[in-house]
Amino acid sequence: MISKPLLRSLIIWAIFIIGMLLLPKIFALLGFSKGNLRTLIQACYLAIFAMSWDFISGRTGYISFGHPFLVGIGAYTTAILSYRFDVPVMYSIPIAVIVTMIGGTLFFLPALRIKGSYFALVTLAFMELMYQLVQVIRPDLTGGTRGISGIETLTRGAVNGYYLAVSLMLVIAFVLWAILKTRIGTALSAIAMNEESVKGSGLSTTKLKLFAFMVSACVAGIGGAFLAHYNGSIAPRALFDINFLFTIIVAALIGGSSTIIGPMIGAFFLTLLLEKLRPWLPGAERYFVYGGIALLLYMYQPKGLYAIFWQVVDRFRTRRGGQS
Amino acid sequence: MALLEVKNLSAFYGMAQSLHDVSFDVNEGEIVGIIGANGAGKSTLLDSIMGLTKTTGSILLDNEELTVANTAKIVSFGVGYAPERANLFPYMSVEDNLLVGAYTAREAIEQNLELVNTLFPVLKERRNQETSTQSGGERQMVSVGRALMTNPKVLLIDEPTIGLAPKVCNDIADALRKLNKETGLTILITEQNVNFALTLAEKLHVLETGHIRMSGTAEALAKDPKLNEAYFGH
Amino acid sequence: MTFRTNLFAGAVALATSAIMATTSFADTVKVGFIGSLSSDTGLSTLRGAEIAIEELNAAGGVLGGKTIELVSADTGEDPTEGIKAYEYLAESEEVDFIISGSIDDVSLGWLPRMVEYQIPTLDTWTSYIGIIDNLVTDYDNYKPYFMNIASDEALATLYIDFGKDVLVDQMGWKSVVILQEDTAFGGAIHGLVAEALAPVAGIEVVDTIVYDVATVDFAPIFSNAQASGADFIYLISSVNSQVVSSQYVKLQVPMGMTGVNVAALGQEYWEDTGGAGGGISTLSPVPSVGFALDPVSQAFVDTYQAKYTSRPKFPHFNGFNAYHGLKQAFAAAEEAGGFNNTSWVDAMLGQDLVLKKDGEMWLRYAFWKPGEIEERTQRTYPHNARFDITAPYDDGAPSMVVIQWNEDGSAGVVYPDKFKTQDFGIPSWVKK
Amino acid sequence: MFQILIQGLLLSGLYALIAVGFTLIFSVGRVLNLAYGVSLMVGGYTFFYTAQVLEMPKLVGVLLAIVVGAVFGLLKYRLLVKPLKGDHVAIEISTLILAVVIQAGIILVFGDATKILHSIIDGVWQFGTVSITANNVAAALGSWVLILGLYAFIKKTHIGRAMQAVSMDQKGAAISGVEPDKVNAATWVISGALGAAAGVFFASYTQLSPSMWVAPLIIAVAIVIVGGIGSIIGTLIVAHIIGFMEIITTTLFAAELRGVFTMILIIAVLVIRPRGLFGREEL
Repeated sequence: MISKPLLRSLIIWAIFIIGMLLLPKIFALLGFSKGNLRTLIQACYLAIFAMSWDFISGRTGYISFGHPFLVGIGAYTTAILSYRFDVPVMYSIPIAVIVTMIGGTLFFLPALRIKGSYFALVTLAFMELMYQLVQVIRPDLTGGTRGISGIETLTRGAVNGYYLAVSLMLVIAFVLWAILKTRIGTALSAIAMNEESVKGSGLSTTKLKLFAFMVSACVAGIGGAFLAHYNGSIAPRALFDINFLFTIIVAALIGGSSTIIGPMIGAFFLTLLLEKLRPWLPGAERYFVYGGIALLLYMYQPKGLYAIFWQVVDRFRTRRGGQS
Repeated sequence: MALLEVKNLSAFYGMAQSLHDVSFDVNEGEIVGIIGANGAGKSTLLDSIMGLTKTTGSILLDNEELTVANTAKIVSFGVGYAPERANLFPYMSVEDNLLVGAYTAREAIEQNLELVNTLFPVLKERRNQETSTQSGGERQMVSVGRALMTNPKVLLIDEPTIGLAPKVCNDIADALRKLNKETGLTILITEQNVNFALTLAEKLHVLETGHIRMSGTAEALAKDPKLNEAYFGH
Repeated sequence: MTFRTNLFAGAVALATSAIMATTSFADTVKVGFIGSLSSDTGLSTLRGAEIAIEELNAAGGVLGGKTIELVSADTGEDPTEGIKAYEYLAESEEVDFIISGSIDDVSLGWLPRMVEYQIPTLDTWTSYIGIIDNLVTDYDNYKPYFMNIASDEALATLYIDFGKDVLVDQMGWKSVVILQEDTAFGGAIHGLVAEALAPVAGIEVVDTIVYDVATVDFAPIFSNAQASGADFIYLISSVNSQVVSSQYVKLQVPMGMTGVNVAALGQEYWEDTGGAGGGISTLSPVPSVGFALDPVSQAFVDTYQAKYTSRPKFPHFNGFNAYHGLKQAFAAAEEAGGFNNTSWVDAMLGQDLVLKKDGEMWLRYAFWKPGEIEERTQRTYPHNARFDITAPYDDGAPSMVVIQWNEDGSAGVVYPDKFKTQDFGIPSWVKK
Repeated sequence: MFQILIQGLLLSGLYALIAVGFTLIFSVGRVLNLAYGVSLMVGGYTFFYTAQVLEMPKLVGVLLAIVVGAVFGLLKYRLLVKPLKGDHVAIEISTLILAVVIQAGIILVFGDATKILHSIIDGVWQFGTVSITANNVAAALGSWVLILGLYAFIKKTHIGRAMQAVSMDQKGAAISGVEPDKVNAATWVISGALGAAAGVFFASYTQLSPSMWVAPLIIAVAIVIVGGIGSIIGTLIVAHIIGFMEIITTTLFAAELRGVFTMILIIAVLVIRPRGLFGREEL
């Protein structure tokens, strides 16, 4: 028997999924150009990374400043395998995801002992290390500073690319949501609140954290690998970069951390904001305004757009309630 | 004349109320004791006077309202505080700990330092030692000393004897008595150790789950059967 | 309340703009610019294109009276932003032709998009041979791509000659220590120098020091270079080149130094280094700093300087490439009847702009055809700028020239002889 | 050997100065100021603008840079840190966003071209294969003076002791009459000023560019992680460990591995001894 709130969630999910899948049709009806879909594709990938980040940092409170490290491992592994060694994509992507999960375990080791700001710093060090190593070690494989271009693409055209990206995003979102509906989800949130109390309740926090890191790494790896095959090119500056890190974290936070929908809202908001500023502010002003808006929004409401949305809804509801 | 007046004080931690309409006065030159069991609200009461909790009601020092000021201001008005856990600065020397206490009373440093050194001669010997390496009794002395360095009109001391050997307790009691007698400093002290409180304080208030249940002079309360029942009976 | 109102207004504005963006007018031709809108190199390309477009429009338009409209998309020199910028130009703006002032990894980032959209694209800045290699291996997919600057490979050949004629014969230098940045560019140039310059010119490579591009302090590196006992330093630097060159000057390293130094390519180099850049010499694409100009290019510079007062006050080489290249692209379009067919590629390959100075051939803008083998390097350079490196430089422009900054802030061409305005020298603090 | 010694000392002095302002905030306020690198950038660009564009005396440039750095520190505290009320994660994230915003702002104002600063002090000496510039000697000496000055300030003044007090026990500080808010503000001001001074020196070593905030932030992070929170002396020692490690790697092994060792050191220290080599959590 499905409980009532669960049923309601499922219905919202269904509407959301159908809406996202119909978007190209709606765009076509409204006469929007395909360029808008391209923007949405980038937003979908960003949403995947933001969800991955949020699964560690938003849930367990272990702030990761090295997420590009995980995304980069996924992207580089599949790119090197398919471009340099002609491994078919159907093998190279799963291998990339597994390698990323191994990378996630590496990430996990310091988390056994350190917390808070220290953890954030060590993950930042991981990213920096990777940035330097990729350029130095075996540039014949990684392409050095220039990266690799001409990676096999999975789809052609904006519409196909959109369906692939949005399906990927929705499946990941749904799976993460389902995981969090179980007992594990509750325990994960408890880690963020008070790790000691979770220990006291007899659950293994080490196992729980490892699980969260593996899931997060898996999602980052999937996103990174598919993005490499969508963009067709990778470069260290595009992946192991503090600006990329900034975008991922801000997407999750601006949307609404420790929710599933929040990182998606944030990713779409940020990507569309940056892209729609282009015609008016073509140059560096764009990043200035974009960053400024992100900062103000975050200062104004650290819980994100999702919380603002509910505030507005609640205000509307109470006002209506008051009148009737 | 009342130096410190607490009127209808209630304190809150989040949603929970931990003090209920507490009122009492402390006159100039008196030692007043607050006794109560663990969790009765003694520390909360002193924290509240220092502006460290959310409160309603009124606290007057020399007719100056304290509840509108922040902790640092309250200190500069003349309330010195030696909290239960001492809250010392563990990696600073004894002397530096004392000097931090003089942050708002820089003009009186030498005189107050002299006072602390005569009250607790051991601190003078150990002035370069980090407090993290000191014994509990010495830490308690540094805590009281630091409060004295703020040049207080009234000194609040929270359970100075907790976890200390009887000999050290006596030393501290002697020092406080001497302090009160020689400088006329007003002291408000909380205690779980009723005997200790009875030997030190002139007036006592009994705190139970955030309410004042009994008040009176030490002599009167020492004879009170209810107090005897609560603290000495079984 | 106001917050929501603003949000709504914003949404309306966005929607309107999205609809507007799709409405293009039939009597215009759209040119897209992709590159950094805040770097000197990016702006050089953009402004070169702007001037060419103004001139074409003023002369009555193109393709039967259509006006050219320029749309620009900033990459911020970020590869991911470059991909988005290319998508924006291709799908939101639906441009007919793209001119690029991108750096290597940004161009490599959007190249798969060019392959997908097949929009004729002209690169004016990146000189990465790996991009030309794409045309060699996958011509059909990459053929809308042109690069009108000689690629890395070409510069080595010029450098071998420079080494023989100047470094060995004139300066009497016999041994070199190579200072190479740890990048793909550094590695590639190092290979060329070690395998070509050294054996052909007879210079012994005593040591190679590879350094990390984020290096803060070059003192120990220069000490090692001095300790190697070599006659001079060969520097290969494309990232943060200002740092290594200014430290060479500030430390007054007592050895001659030449090489590839990307920072020293623009006129702003002197201002940006605050004068800490005298004595630095580098290979430069043409027209370089200190390069005497032919009348056509000079006219372009005059227009440029009348029109723009902000940085860069003098166009970088890629500004010239954009100006001449855009005109060639439209000439090809006139010939082919538009941009969107293979005949444009053929027509573009047929473009051959010869610029003369004092009756002599001075610069040449033309492209290598697929399959055409360059004699000296024995390889093909499809759609890459045609350069001439066979003596005595009489049927084309040089691939590059060598320039040197003097300690008084002036700069001149030191090699090859035909374009030379001054002699190669060593800084005053270096003992002969 | 002489070469390693002298070059190591010069570079380490600079690194120590870079790290010390960052340590200060981390120790007193317990937050990571990810916009710390921006303080250096702001200082560097202020010096560049006054000394090199307006051609005012260099000393004026240095002083103005320090003032602007201090004001920038105060603004960061009042506008970002204080409203976020000690939420560490929020402060870390918002300082990161701020850094990216200011990077864009610098590009807007100065363009993204790299700029080289004049030597603050001219002059160069040659000893065999070792060149030493007066500028770098001044930078190293300046670092020492500033660090020792800071050390004396923290140990010997009321406000300095109050900063230590806040870092060790907030409640203890408050009941001693110290207003943590004012002390925190002072810490941000001092950190901003130190950062700006370090920025002038750092930029005179290397370059000015809109992305220059990342490298010193990484250096500061490395030194603070390896050294551990709170110890100015520890910061000084680790700055020398990292500085000398870089010089030794560059001179004796392979120059391209310069940064790699530092990152490996960070990760190793954090995994083996999370408190850092000298850390005790307090200033």
